[in-house]
Amino acid sequence: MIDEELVQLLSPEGERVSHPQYQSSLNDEEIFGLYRDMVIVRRLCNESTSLQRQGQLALWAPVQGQEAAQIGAGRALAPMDFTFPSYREHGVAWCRGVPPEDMLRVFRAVSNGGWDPQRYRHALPTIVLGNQALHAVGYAMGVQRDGSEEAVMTFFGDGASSQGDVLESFVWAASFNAPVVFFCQNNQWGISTPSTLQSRVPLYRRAQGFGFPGIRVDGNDVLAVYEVTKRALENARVGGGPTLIEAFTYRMGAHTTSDDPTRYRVDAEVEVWKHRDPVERVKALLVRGHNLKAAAFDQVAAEADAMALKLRDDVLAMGRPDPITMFDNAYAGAHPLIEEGRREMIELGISGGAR
Amino acid sequence: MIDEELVQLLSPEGERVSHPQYQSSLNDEEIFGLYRDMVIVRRLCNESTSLQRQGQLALWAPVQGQEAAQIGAGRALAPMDFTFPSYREHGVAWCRGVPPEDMLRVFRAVSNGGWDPQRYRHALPTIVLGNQALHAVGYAMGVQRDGSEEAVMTFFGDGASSQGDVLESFVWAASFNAPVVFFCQNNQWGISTPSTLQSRVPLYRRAQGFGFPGIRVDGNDVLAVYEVTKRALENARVGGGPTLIEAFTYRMGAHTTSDDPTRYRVDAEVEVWKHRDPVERVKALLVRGHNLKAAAFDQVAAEADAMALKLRDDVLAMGRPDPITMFDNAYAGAHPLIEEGRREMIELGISGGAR
Amino acid sequence: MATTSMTMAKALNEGLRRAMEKDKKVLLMGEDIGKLGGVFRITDGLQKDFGEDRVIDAPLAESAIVGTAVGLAIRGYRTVCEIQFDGFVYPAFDQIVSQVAKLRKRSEGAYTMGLVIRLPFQGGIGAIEHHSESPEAYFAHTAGLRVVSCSTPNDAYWMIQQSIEHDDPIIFCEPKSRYWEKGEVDLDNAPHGLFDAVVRREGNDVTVIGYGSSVKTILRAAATAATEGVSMEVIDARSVAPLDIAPMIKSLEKTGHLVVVQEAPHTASVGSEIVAELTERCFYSLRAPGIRVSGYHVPYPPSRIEDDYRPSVDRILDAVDRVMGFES
Amino acid sequence: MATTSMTMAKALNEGLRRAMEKDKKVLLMGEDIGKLGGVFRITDGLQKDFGEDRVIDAPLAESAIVGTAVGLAIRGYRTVCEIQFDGFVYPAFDQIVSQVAKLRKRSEGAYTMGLVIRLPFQGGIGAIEHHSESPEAYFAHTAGLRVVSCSTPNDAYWMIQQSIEHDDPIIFCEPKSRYWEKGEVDLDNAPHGLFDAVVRREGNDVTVIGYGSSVKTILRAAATAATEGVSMEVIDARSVAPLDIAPMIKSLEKTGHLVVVQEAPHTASVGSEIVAELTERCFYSLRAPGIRVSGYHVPYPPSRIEDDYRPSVDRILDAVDRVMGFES
Ligand SMILES: Cc1ncc(C[n+]2csc(CCOP(=O)(O)OP(=O)(O)O)c2C)c(N)n1
Ligand SMILES: Cc1ncc(C[n+]2csc(CCOP(=O)(O)OP(=O)(O)O)c2C)c(N)n1
Ligand SMILES: [Mg+2]
Ligand SMILES: [Mg+2]
Repeated sequence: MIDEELVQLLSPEGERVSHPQYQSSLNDEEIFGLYRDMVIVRRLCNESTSLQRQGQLALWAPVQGQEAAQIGAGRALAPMDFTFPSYREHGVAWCRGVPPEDMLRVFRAVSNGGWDPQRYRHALPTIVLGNQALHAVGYAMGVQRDGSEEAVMTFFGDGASSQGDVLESFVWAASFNAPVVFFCQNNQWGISTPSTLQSRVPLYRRAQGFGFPGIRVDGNDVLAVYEVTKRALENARVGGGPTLIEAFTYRMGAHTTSDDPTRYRVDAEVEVWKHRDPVERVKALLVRGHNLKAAAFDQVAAEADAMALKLRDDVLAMGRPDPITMFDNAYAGAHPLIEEGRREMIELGISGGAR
Repeated sequence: MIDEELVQLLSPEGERVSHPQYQSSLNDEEIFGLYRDMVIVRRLCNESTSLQRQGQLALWAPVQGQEAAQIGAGRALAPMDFTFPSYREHGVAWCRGVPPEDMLRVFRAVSNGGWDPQRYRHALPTIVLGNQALHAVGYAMGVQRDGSEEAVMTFFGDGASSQGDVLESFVWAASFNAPVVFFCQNNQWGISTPSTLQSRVPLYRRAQGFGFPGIRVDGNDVLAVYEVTKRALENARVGGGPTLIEAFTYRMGAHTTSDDPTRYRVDAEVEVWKHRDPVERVKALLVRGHNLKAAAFDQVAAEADAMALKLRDDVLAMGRPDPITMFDNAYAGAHPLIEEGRREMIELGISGGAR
Repeated sequence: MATTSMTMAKALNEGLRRAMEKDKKVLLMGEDIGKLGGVFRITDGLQKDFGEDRVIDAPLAESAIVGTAVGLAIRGYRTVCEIQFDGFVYPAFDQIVSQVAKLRKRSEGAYTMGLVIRLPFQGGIGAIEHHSESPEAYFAHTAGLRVVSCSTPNDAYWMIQQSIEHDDPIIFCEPKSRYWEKGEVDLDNAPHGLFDAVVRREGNDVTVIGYGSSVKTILRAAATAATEGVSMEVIDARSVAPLDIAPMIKSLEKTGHLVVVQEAPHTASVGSEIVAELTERCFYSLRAPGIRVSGYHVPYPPSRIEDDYRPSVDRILDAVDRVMGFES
Repeated sequence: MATTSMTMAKALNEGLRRAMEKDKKVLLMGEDIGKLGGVFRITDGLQKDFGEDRVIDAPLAESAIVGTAVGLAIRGYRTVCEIQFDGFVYPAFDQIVSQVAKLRKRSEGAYTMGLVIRLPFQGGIGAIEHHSESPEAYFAHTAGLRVVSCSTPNDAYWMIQQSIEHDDPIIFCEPKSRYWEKGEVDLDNAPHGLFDAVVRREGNDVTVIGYGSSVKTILRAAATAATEGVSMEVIDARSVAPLDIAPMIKSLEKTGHLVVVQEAPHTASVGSEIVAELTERCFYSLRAPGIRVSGYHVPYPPSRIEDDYRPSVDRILDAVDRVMGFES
């Protein structure tokens, strides 16, 4: 156990752990499903990292180490729920059905968004730390006004927890008892900044001072994350108000492919966390506890490979957008400067004017 | 007792109340001194309100009802401490030695400041809610770097407690263990907004979630406010870090002279709080407990009257500033647009160019 | 055309009421806008009639007011945010610039950022600091936003409704010093499109352009100028961004002289934009350079001397003289 | 004059180091500026040498970075705040506009707001959204602030030191796309005053003004133009606000033609200001209206197409052609 306050249902060795308030509700098939998601997302991440190294992406924000947090949270959602991610929630996006290639449009620098957020009920990546937390609360206020039993979940990191927007969103969520779940992935680092600089007490406790519950879950334990999130979402849907979940996890890789973590953290720390790997943990459970055969794992690996192959093809096929598309959708209504810009671009021969 | 969590040393009836952690350290003379301060500040406030009614001030923000909170806090300060007020801390300004007429310059609309903040170690009024809390933390970080045993105190209201800047200042104060005391006067209202909209749990509890202590004190009990503040300041000076003090009090008057509280609150509430009047409470103690004679009270009243008379004279003597002074101190260095503005004003005959 | 006389404050109140009646998705949100009706009473009575769910008293945090309005927009609501005073919009600046302005583009049209940010702006009410600012240039500069300003009760009544109906986010600047002045309001027909500039007074010698509270000041200057034989054409820009440039060009082609009036300081301002743009488009019509009459480049002064900071009739007339006398 | 070749990033690093050596009251504060040395390594090694008390790794909150720097200024410190990227300055906008810009005036000089806000700005590095913005107009418009930008390593080295020494708050805009380009740095003598505009290339036909990363682009355009027989005079504004207008006037009196280049969108921009101001001051010297070459009025596009958003050599040459051909 990392911490006494931590909800954990599966030990790093893949053994079930009992907890007074939570127990896993998932059957073998469902657990295998979570494993499959995690393997695919890890593969997606690795493929993206190599695409970046090969110059095919401008940047990549790896999710490795955080698969359990994201898949546990993502799979706890109901279809009608709505999610507001930051920029690293590829696992959540996967659960929401966002096609992998769409997740990479931002990183290939061909789009500032990448998918239709209304279709997947998954908002676009938010890069400005914390902005999305207020959007989630506002959306949740809309849900309340519609009298609908939906929950809203927003994701942010330990670093973003220091931003005024996140803190104001706590005030508002409490005041309006909004059906929102704040999912903070404490991956121990905000680029080079240790999470202890953002808070000298466990982050989940911050919620209580705002008048709603906070809970810390082992973010590398997909079973625990799933149950904790599911209960918080259900509670939100029936008028129980907000919850802050702190998923205690670790960013195994660099902050992004532009980052060099050797400058600020020691290998020993990474080694410790390797032993808590979220994917290996479920695999151990499935092997030992559920007697799952190697073939099943091979099949998932094959599926992940196929996804990666397709992803690579899709990304390579993403060409440079026609520059004139920068004018599309900047405004809903007619705008003289948009017209002027389009005209200039055509006159300069930068674009043929296709839209 | 208003609340079990409240530190109180003096009942609304002026009787001493015992408390497990706090007891009054003040002798009779000192208590009488606090009484005197409160009477003078109340008089200052009333005189300002009538000056405003008579068209001599553009606006006034009454402090009535909050005298104990402000005098208790103000007198707990050591001379070398530094304070960062919002716009209603006339009582604190009084304790810091700011001349009453200087407090009124802003309200007579002849200045945006009014006094030399470095001289009185009392910053200028901050109107943008919450901005000052960060200044206080920054200043406190400076104190740390100077290796000095000084404390910094900042004042804000229940309303301002929802602003990102105040909340970020909590994060920072905790991270740097800054020698700062956050003094929140919860006067139950932020203009028309009840404090319950800002927090559904007692405000002082917010601190704990950020990793430092919060405490609620009866803000109408000057003895309790004094002791609680004094201890927090001492703690800060010796490296004990920040404290949030919530002074539970009441804004007896309007938000400002522009406000009409009859639109949003009932008389009955005001009546309840009249019985908790901070000035009457100490007077009762002094009369009953300390056998103070009428003459002593009369002398304070006379002193207050004299202050008010002088204040009135001083305010009436404050003429319209020469418009060209708007260019003074806008920049430290030479600036072409400042020169140009001065020149234009002289050419237009708006100013003779005196500075 | 049946018209009714009312103040701009009342016209805004009626406009908001009508918008809320027409569309259930319209919400109001801001500080003290419920029981108090806002510090200027613009939302007076609306919470009583539409309920607390549609007229939302906000905790005191502007970034949250705008940030939650963004979330509500994603959910399909149209929120009119009231910022209590111009000087308190800055805590929301990040949400406005990074999200409100950019989300439609980022989502390639999937999100409609149909929200209005009401900003009582400009000075002239004898207030203390931060209550008299003119921040319109910040928003005009920001791609993705539109900025409009009303100068009459009739415009106020119609423009607020048009803004709420419009699918782009709009910074709605209300000249607070004119809230209590009365004017005729036509309850049946909108006088102009939301983004139209309007000639408020025809003239031949010099074109003077302004918006918000400046319009009336310019008209007073025009009356005085007329007695001195100078014929001022007065244009109310109304749409601060984008500018409705055509009527301005037309006017300049006639007068050849340009003065722009604004309360904001002149550096990188809307006034700079009008001068630069019209110079580019009417270079050969201009008989003198366009001149800006602006607030000075200092923090807004204590209000006892604000009338010497804000463009006055005298300063406008002086600028008109300068621009007219330029050739000589 | 002993000079050393170094990149702009290194020059800034050395400039900061020298300022910290000279004055113990100089602090650095920002996100990831300690062990990491900042995402651009501008503060590389400084925490190691000056300690954690002087090179402060900040929790992730920009309003707090600037707000605490204000408190430190009141205490007598001079803090250089690093904002990680341009697009992340907006959470601090309120503190900058309401406090940093106004506190000296409010205190009538009792407070010295000697702080520098370093802003890696402009695009051209293939980044994702919010990492390529040009927010200088917001600050130029704000009375109480000064805005400067360096375009060479030598300027970077000196201007950062001059900014730290200066008693007014300064927004220090660093063209991040030029961080890794080398140039000669004179370690002994400052080449210019902090607020001086500088002629980077002399010419007779057209004056082209820019700042930051645009300067090099303009110089490239000038080289091309020269081969086509057009002689461009290139001015690096350096001080974005206030503008050093005298050398610009002098140049225009010679050339009669004006082009201004900036990456920000043109509405109410620094470019608008330069055009408006120079038109007013050089009306009879101008043979054509001044033209702005700017970013388009859209949110900064995905970086695969940013080179068609940012003013390119081609667009600058096109503008030069237009302005030169205006008379005909
Ligand atoms: C307002 C703002 N400031 C700075 C940044 C630059 N930045 C991007 S990610 C990051 C660290 C965030 O850490 P955390 O919130 O823990 O999320 P993680 O990257 O660990 O998932 C920073 C400082 C930003 N995106 N937005
Ligand atoms: C950022 C900002 N938003 C709005 C206002 C307008 N305003 C002035 S005082 C006030 C209420 C503040 O309430 P509280 O913090 O409880 O202080 P109190 O007035 O009760 O002393 C409001 C909304 C402001 N000054 N600053
Ligand atoms: Mg993190
Ligand atoms: Mg209050």
